[in-house]
Amino acid sequence: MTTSESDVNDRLAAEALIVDVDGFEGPLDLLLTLSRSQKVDLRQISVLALAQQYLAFIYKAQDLRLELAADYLVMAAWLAFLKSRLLLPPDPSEEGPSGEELAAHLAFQLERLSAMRESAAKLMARNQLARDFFARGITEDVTRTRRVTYTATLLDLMQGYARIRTKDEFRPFVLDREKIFTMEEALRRLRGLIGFAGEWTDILSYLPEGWEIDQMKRRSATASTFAASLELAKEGKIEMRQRVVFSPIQIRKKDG
Amino acid sequence: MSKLNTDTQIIKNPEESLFDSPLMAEQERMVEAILFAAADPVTIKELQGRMPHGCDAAEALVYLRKRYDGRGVSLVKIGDAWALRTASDMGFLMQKETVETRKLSRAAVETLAIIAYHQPVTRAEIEEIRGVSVSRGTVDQLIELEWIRFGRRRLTPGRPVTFVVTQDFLDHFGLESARDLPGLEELRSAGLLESRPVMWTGDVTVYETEDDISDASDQTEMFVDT
Amino acid sequence: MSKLNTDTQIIKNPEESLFDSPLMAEQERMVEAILFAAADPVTIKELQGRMPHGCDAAEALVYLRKRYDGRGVSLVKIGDAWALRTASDMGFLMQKETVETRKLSRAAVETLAIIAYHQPVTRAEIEEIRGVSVSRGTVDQLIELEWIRFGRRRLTPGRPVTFVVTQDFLDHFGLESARDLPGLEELRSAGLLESRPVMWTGDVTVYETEDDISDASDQTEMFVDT
Repeated sequence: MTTSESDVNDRLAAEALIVDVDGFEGPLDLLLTLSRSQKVDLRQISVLALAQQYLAFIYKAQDLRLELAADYLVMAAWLAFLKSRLLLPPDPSEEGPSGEELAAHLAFQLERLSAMRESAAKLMARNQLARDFFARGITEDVTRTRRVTYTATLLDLMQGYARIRTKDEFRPFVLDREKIFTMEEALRRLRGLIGFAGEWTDILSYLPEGWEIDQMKRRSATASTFAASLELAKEGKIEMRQRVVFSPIQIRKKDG
Repeated sequence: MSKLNTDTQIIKNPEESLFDSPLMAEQERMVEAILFAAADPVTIKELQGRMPHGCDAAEALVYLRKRYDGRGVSLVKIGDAWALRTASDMGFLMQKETVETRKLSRAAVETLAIIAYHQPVTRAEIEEIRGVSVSRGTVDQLIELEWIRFGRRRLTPGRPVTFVVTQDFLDHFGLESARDLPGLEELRSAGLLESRPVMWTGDVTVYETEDDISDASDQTEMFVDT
Repeated sequence: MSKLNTDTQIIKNPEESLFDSPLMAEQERMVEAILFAAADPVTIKELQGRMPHGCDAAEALVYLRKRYDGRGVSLVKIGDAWALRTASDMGFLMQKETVETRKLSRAAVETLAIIAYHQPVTRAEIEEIRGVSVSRGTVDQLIELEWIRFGRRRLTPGRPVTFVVTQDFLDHFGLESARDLPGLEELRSAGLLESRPVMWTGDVTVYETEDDISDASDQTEMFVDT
């Protein structure tokens, strides 16, 4: 093949291809298409010629002001680098794989992609269920022993998990406060009620309504009410007394 | 068992030669395939219409009926149409076919997912992650399905019981191990996650206490290759 | 059925006893009925579970397969399960039964082929082979079709999930196992199924760790001819 011939071929190929870069599935796909114009077994492909073709294509495409995706340009830069490696004598101080090794790998990638495409075509050409061969058409109507079982798919499971994990109102590590009667609440309640306590009264009678039934709630309310009564005693609003250890604690309003 | 031995019949019974003629044998195969795949019983007229020109569906049916005589499947006539049905004495084998499957509730799916991703996990932890309390029925249902079971107790105050997923769970969901469950990033890149702002990134499983770490190694053992 | 004859038959004719014993013939009928009724492939374990105690489903299948040899319906093996399917040369009769299947995109078809031939394979490997990133919808669609599923994680940094094909995939394409994929042998001997070191400039995947080497040999083992 003379230079002029290959130039013509290159141009024809490029012109045929510069229609829509989006028509290609990425640089490798484009390279594979270009390599077909060499009309040889992919194992004997000239990577150098291919690199030139690709660079020519990218050059033209830029001329035509086509928007070229970054990965096409990255490939172009890499192929230019490869080209220089293939053309220049190897530099022994250079590290990394040689130009030939890189070229061989590219050829391998192209061959593998091409092989996968052929395999995909072969696969789809096989006889397929519900198209070429068939499963039983009638589902057997048999004695119904109604045993209910529940099912879910992996997709359900993963989506369920994702739903929880991406929930906007997700609050990590927050204690459940439903059963907690805070000291602030106890204080407010005691302050409101103490005006009526002229006589000694058991502090347990100041627990909020309904909280004495649930054990958890009663404990919390007792503790906060006790703490609140200490606070009020400190403020001089009430007096407290306990006759014997463990006997009921009583409070009453302090006059003045 | 009256297993037809066709070869000997040819010799013994020349007038049945049609039975063995490739053409009629082919026709019989066609009728067999059509009846097998059909969603409803098929009339002779329909059969005839679908078979190549010159076929005799009625005759093919005679041979086919004979072929299925005494088999686990029989050729039956329903009105003026024909169908292949399992032999009536085989009904006792069909009970498993009638299990009614229902979709698992959202609460159960979420609880199951949390157990799978965080095992071994306590009920309190599940509730914390879901943000709502877990009903007794949900856990019972998952245990009954044999998808979860009790794991070892957590060595924390109250020694709460933990939950782990079972081998049945892995089988059902086609997983080799619970470690193969995809993480959030992978779910997103597979397009399985609605694109919403994520509040919580990073790895899903966080082992914080000594105890958890030892549990984690237990889990690894549990799913080790055999 | 005359089950009581079995013993005497065994004594009279030890060689043919199994074949002719009513018991095995009866087992064959049972397997036939179960497979016939089921739309999906049934494993030997499931068969065994549904048949009466003491039956040998595997052996019954051998006889049944012989019986369906050359019929309009054939007994096929899919992975470790069995199913009855219409003979594939009968497709021309079935236009009526054919359901319009969603056409897969080129990307989906290629991704499917890569997963089938290279399994277990990671997303990064698929992308490396195709030279483009795998789009959101592609994997999603293949999972939804139940043709691929998550395999076990690769023991490399990041522990990426892998994809493998399912039994539904094998069933759909009439394959007994992934070893029967068309052209697999040629591809392997041409070295096109190996993952070679990637020397791509800035690319992500590097196959150099011990783990990958052992994984690669696992895969080779998987497809070895037996």
